[in-house]
Amino acid sequence: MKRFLSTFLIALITIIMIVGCTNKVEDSNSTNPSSNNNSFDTNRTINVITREEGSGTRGAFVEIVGILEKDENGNENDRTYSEAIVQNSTNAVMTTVAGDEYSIGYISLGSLNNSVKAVKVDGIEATAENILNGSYKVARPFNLAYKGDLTPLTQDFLNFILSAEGQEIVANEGYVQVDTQAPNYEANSLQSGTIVVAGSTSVTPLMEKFVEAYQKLNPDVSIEIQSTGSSAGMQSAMEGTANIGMASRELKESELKELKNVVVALDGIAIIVNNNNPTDNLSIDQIKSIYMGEITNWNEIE
Amino acid sequence: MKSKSVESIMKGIFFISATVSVIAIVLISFFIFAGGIPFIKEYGLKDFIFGTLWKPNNTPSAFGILPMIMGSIYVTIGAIAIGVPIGILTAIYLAKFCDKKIYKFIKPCINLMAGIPSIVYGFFALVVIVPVIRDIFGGTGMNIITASILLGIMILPTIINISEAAIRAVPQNYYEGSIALGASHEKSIVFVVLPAAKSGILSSIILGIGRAIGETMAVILVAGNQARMPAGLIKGVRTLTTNIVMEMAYATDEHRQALIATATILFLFILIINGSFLVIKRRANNG
Amino acid sequence: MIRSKFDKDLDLLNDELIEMGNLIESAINAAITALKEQNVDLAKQIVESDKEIDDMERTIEQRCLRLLLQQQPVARDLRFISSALKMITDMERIGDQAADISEIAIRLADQTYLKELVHIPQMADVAINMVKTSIDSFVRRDIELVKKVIAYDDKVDELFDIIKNELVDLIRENIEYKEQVIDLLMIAKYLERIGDHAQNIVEWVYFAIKGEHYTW
Amino acid sequence: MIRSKFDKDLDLLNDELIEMGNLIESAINAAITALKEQNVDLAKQIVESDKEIDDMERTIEQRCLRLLLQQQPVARDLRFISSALKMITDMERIGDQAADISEIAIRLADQTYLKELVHIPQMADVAINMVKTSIDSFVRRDIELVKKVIAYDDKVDELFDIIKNELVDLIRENIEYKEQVIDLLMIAKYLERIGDHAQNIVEWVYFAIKGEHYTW
Amino acid sequence: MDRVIRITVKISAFITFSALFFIIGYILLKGIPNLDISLFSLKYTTENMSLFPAMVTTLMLILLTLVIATPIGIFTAFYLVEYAKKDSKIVEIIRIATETLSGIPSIVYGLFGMLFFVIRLNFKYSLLAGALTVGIMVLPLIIRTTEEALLSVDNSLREASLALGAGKLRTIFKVALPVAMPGILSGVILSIGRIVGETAALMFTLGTAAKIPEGLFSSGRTLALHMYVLSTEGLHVNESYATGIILLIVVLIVNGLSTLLSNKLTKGNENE
Amino acid sequence: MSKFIVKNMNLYYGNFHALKDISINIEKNEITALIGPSGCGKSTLLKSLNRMNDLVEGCKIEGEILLDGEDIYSEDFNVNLLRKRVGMVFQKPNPFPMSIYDNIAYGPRTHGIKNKSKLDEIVERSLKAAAIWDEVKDDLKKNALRISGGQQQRLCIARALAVEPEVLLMDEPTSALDPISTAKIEELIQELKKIYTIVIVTHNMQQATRVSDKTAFLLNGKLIEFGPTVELFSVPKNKKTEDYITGRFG
Amino acid sequence: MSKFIVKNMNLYYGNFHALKDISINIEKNEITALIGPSGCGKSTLLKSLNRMNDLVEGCKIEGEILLDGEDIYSEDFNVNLLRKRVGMVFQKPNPFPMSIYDNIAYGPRTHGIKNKSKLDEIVERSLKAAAIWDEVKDDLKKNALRISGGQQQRLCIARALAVEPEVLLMDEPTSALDPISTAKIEELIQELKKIYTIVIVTHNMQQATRVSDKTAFLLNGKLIEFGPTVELFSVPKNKKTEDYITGRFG
Ligand SMILES: Nc1ncnc2c1ncn2[C@@H]1O[C@H](COP(=O)(O)OP(=O)(O)OP(=O)(O)O)[C@@H](O)[C@H]1O
Ligand SMILES: Nc1ncnc2c1ncn2[C@@H]1O[C@H](COP(=O)(O)OP(=O)(O)OP(=O)(O)O)[C@@H](O)[C@H]1O
Ligand SMILES: [Mg+2]
Ligand SMILES: [Mg+2]
Ligand SMILES: O=P([O-])([O-])[O-]
Repeated sequence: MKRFLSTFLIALITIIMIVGCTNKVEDSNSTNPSSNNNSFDTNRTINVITREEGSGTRGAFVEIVGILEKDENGNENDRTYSEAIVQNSTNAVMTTVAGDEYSIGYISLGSLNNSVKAVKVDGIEATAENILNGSYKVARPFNLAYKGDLTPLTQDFLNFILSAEGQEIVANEGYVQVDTQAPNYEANSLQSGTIVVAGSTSVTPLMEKFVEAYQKLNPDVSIEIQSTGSSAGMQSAMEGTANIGMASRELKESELKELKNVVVALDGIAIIVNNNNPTDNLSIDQIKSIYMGEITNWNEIE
Repeated sequence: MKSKSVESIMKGIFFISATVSVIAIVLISFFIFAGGIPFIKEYGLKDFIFGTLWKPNNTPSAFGILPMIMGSIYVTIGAIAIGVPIGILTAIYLAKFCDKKIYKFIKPCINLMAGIPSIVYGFFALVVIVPVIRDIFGGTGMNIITASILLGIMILPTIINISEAAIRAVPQNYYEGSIALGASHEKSIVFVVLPAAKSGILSSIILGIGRAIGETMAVILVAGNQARMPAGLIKGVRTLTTNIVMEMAYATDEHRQALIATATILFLFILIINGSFLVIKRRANNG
Repeated sequence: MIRSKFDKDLDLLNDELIEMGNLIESAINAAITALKEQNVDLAKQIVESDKEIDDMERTIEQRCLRLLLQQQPVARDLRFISSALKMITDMERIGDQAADISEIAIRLADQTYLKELVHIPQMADVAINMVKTSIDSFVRRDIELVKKVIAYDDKVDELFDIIKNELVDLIRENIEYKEQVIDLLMIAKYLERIGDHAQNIVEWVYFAIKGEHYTW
Repeated sequence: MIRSKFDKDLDLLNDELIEMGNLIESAINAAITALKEQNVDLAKQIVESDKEIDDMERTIEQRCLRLLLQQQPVARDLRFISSALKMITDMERIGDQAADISEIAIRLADQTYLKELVHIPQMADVAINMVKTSIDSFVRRDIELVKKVIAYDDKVDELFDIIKNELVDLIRENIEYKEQVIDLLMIAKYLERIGDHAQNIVEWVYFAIKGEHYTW
Repeated sequence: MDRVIRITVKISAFITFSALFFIIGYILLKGIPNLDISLFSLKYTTENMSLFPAMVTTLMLILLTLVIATPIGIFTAFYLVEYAKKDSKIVEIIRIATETLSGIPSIVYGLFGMLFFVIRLNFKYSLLAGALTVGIMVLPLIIRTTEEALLSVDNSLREASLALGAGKLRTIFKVALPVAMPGILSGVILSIGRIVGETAALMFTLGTAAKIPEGLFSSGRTLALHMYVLSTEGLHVNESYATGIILLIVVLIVNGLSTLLSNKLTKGNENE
Repeated sequence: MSKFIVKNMNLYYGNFHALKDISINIEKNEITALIGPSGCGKSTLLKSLNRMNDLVEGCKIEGEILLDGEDIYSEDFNVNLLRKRVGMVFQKPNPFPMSIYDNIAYGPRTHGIKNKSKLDEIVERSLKAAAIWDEVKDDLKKNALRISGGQQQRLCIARALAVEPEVLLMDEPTSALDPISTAKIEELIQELKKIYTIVIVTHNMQQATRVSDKTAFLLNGKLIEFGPTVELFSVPKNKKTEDYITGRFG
Repeated sequence: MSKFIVKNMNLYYGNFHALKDISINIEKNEITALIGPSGCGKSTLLKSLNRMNDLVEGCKIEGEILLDGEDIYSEDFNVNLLRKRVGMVFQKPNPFPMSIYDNIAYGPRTHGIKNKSKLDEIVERSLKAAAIWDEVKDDLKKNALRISGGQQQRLCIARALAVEPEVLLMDEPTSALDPISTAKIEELIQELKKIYTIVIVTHNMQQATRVSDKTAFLLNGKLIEFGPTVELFSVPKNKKTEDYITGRFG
């Protein structure tokens, strides 16, 4: 039994060491992306990673890249490669791409970090400026939606978001302003009360910043953020469980019937590959072919 | 007779408490069915269950959940195939082979294992298991096998804890009786103790299956989640529960109803599985 | 099937008691014959065989004690065993009596009887009959026979008085035979005792059967 | 504390046996006195009180059987109880003997003894002593006393022979006293039997103590 | 044969424990470097990403859920074991209900909780909605374990109490319940584990507000939800792993406390 | 004086006729033993005396059982009070898993005695009456499960005595004990007889002979013979009784 | 001929000296009874004969135990084989929760007998030897837990016999049974003696006197007296033995 225990402990230590080491390797990769390029085998298939049906990110992506096929009858067909891995969060996509040299995915630009590499699209880098100036096409709106007439407090909050102060936050957080010339926020009077904001997990981090800044100005206001997903947010707004719904996509017709919306920011969508992947640039067509399963091998890309 | 009335009042309270779970089931059934049945009616039960295409955002959209049903079945079987033998054998180890000191250390760990939230399992699997599977089998590394392994691990604490308790509950005298006949420790356990614990082990399996079917948060991360008919063990797969959890956040209108209808079907499956196990168990107990 | 060992033991005990009964019965029978026929050899044989009866008593006693030890007998079993334990004292004493008679018989073998033995054999018959019947009553667990034996006892006592008086009368006439007379008197006394013992035996038989002592 | 009920019962049994011993001891003592002093009243009293001894026997016997029934005695307890069960037969018989002697005493009360009673009281002394000692040996669980009683028995047998011869001689000279002589002879016989019984008693005492029968 | 059995058993155990230690090791490795005192600030801000409110919410939710579910569960078990006729229809129905409840996936609970508590009863995203939902979810666990525990209470103890002239109620509370306590407690432990680890059912009922709920009808987020929310956008993965460690510690403490408690209770009960 | 009078009692478990036309008088301050082969209905008869059979589903009773002349099965007879008056001791010692003190105090507390010094006194008195005071008096806080089996059984007797019953029912109270503990309990039972009326079920015939005044022999739910113990065991009147007690049954 | 020779055996449970310098010879085809107060070490001694004590943690044995002259505690003695040769029957009947047939066949199967007809034969022979064949022969598929306690115990004996042991160890085999079943088992034990050497632990002194040839009396782990049963129970040599068997111990 003692022997068993000791083998066991040794095994445990080894495991921890291995995990620890791989971790370090990852870290060194990220600081020095090109050094390991030689290990990349271009003959491998492309592991395509997409988001789930209905996701705002996916919706924007398939539309802009042209994977969504529309015919004259108004029929739409999302022709995403059926073997594409579906992940339902930005982080899952990122982690997957970070862990798989041969994979490709797309994420919210605001979430991009150096564990993965964003490729240029048609030679244009994914940055806020490029989106703002229209050269980088792949982006989606961050919508806020509400039902009926706004309470003065909510209206004030929205005003803040759309003000220069609010839009500055947008820019600071790596998202794209909707209005670079927005007026300054004018505090009518000190606001107080409660607002419930619910919806998109993508919008949430930005919303948290809005809220913090706003609360600094109006300490008596309490704002609750429910990060439950775009549709759940719209649902909440429609049902009245939330004052404001957040969506990281365009609103659906059924939603628009009941809700009014404002776009408060744009979020670029970055096409990401593993840090070891030598690919730096992809054309929209290449991306489209990859995501429709027409290009399945890295060596087909040039 | 004051005490008598207290007795009957309390009895009433106990009874009411006992009905809570029935009420809960009724309510759940009601809401889940009410949410799902209109859609199923409109879309057609046959198309819904046997449709192989899941394209909610197409116009016209397609809501066939056969791929997910199959996926659930595959993954659950896989999880059972991995988790049940390992779990039961580990339970045997804990109950009959492990010495006290190791046990004292390991038992809380197993309990801890039960308390770890599923997303942690998920990320663990994504970071640790997926690459290994990818290296071994090629492809994306996100497939039925990975999902099965992950679920297999996740149902371990359930199976281990309940099976261990069942094994420990077997009277020592069965074991002694076998030993005294000259059977070895190992044979005694496998041929006498285990069969005597079978009812408890069976319920551990049932609960394990329940957990395997119901588990989503972890599976989402490693299953690949392709909404098409399962194409092999090393191809990705989507289960009923992942389907719901995954798209619920963005689903609207019909899509949302379709997801609730998926829950309805899932619920029906659970009822059927529970029912058949109830029958099996009763048979086992009577036999 | 149950308690078959116990039952077997009880059967054995029963058999042994019967055997012992037969032994003492034939012992007194033989003693009286030896006396009548003045058969020294027979008489000696009886004296010898008294040892056998004594042994038998020990054996039975042992068995009874062992049964008491092992079987926790109750009810009829306890009564049977304890009766046996008591009975054998009397049976053994009857054996002794037979031996005593035989010893006298040896002494008298070379004398001619001063009078033909009439009442003594008669008394002996009754006594033997009592012993026989007592054994029978035991064998058959027969209350009627018990009563018969008890009734006999009066006869024996009566005969003893007759013999005593007769002998007392004889002494006067045959003073030279006084020792013989005394011996014969002793024999009569022995026979009377045998009767008493037989009566004791049946009383125990009665107890074994009925669970209470015989009352008259 | 344990088995105190049983121990109490055993103590009771013990006491009763001692009491019965005392009863028979004083019975023969009194019988001999009555005989010597030709005291009819005393003699009658003894005959009467024999019933008491008989009752005592029954009581003790009941107790023994009850103890056997209830207590599953083993070892010394079983030996003690079974010895008691056996012993009381002899004790009761001693009582009978005393009564028999008393009856003869009554008969002889109006006669003058044809000779001063010498050997009979002497024999009675020995017999009484034997009974006394046997009771003592039981009370004290004393093996030495047992041996003493057994040694006494030869003395009694010896005395009986002496008395018998003496009486036989007496008959010839006093033929008219023949009945008295016979009666005295019977008394001697009774005394001899008492000796035998005393010996039986100590043999049981010996068994109770040692767990085996006395062997010589 | 014996060797084969022995080796298989040991290998299985080894696999289990490797998996276990891999996972724990993984969490520790990822989490420990990111543990920071600022994570324990009283208020959550985007600067500190404090997990403190989530910790408090978790404890509140556990408490509230147990307050709701434990009595109902225990009372149900009382009814089933002590009152209902064996094999009666009611028992049958309740048993089927509990078995079914225990088989329902947590996402279905989440959907139901949202449809019923949050929307229909208009509890909004709130502590109460969350507690009620997971309360129903853990109910079968508590019922089951309590039932087992009560069944294992020697009937002779009940008889002894009744034979002393005690009523049924007193017998149950004074005799059966204390003896069954360790068993009930193990059910409670399992329930706590379930509550702590739950995300799917809570997301749509408790909500995900990063604050300490101010009342029954106020939202909050548990540690598991906190982890989930922090990680989904990939913006705060490090804090998420740090939260994982805290979550493990909470689970460990709760388990430890319960074992301690149950040992204390069993000490009174154990034979010999 | 008869404490219990059972008159033409029939008891059914569902359709099973467990006791058939039982009539028996249980005398005050006597020990009555119930003997008979397994399943003959001894425990059933015993339990019908304090209505512990009420707990059994489908148990039906006909006939009368009078305790001091009152029908215990009548509507307005308080069952809890009955059980207080008619205490019970079981086959397996079953102390509650609490302290010795609390075990004894359980009954009195149930019946409303809260006063600490009163309870102290009851505890001491009961433990003394059950001849276990000396063994436990220094350790009343000790868990009752930590004393030996024999002591546990005496504790259970003390517990039963603490509510000051009039009758004590004992169902094979020594069958789980070793001979020494058994002897102690038997002694105790005979002590208790002075104050209580006792009915004892036993499989041990010698025990019945040792401790009881009267014995009832049951067979297949029928009362075959009932009488003074020594008589029944010496000279049973019924052949079946004799066969059973001499071990020749079945 | 001695089947077992125990020489100066000392046994410790951790620091507790449970058996002290025991020397005893167990003769072939005899029944040896072990008696003594609770906790004196009877079961321990019994279990040391087939090394069931090996299962107890911290149990240490000194001295020798020879089975047919071979030291059963020597390194190269096969324990499983020992237990096949020295069968054991326990206090509480413990049939496995399977059919009667499988219960009996379990041992033989364990020891490698697979042949169906051979097994059938063994089952029949064993059940007959244990005097239970007639009662169960029509129902060999029945679950063994569904027969009565007495039958279960005989089944356990049959199960032990099925592996053809040389010695049978029985630890209070009738203490959980009613008198009638007990009588049946006692009969059976005496039958079995013809073929097997039997060692039986019993609390029932009468049982020891009834069934055994020799009796050993243990007290506080010491062998106080050992000799022919009737002698030991009639004229024990040691005062302690006498005190114990006459119930005056403690
Ligand atoms: N709850 C019950 N339901 C149905 N039948 C029962 C119940 N309790 C007892 N019986 C039956 O009633 C009969 C008498 O049972 P009881 O327990 O009184 O027997 P007993 O004489 O005490 O036997 P034992 O000596 O085994 O304790 C038995 O045949 C038994 O099977
Ligand atoms: N596994 C063990 N660990 C420690 N001590 C033990 C163990 N088993 C028994 N003992 C102790 O050894 C002594 C002898 O125990 P054993 O079981 O042999 O007694 P026994 O004579 O069979 O008693 P009983 O009649 O109660 O069965 C006891 O004092 C007991 O407490
Ligand atoms: Mg009973
Ligand atoms: Mg033992
Ligand atoms: O993907 P989201 O809708 O949560 O932003």
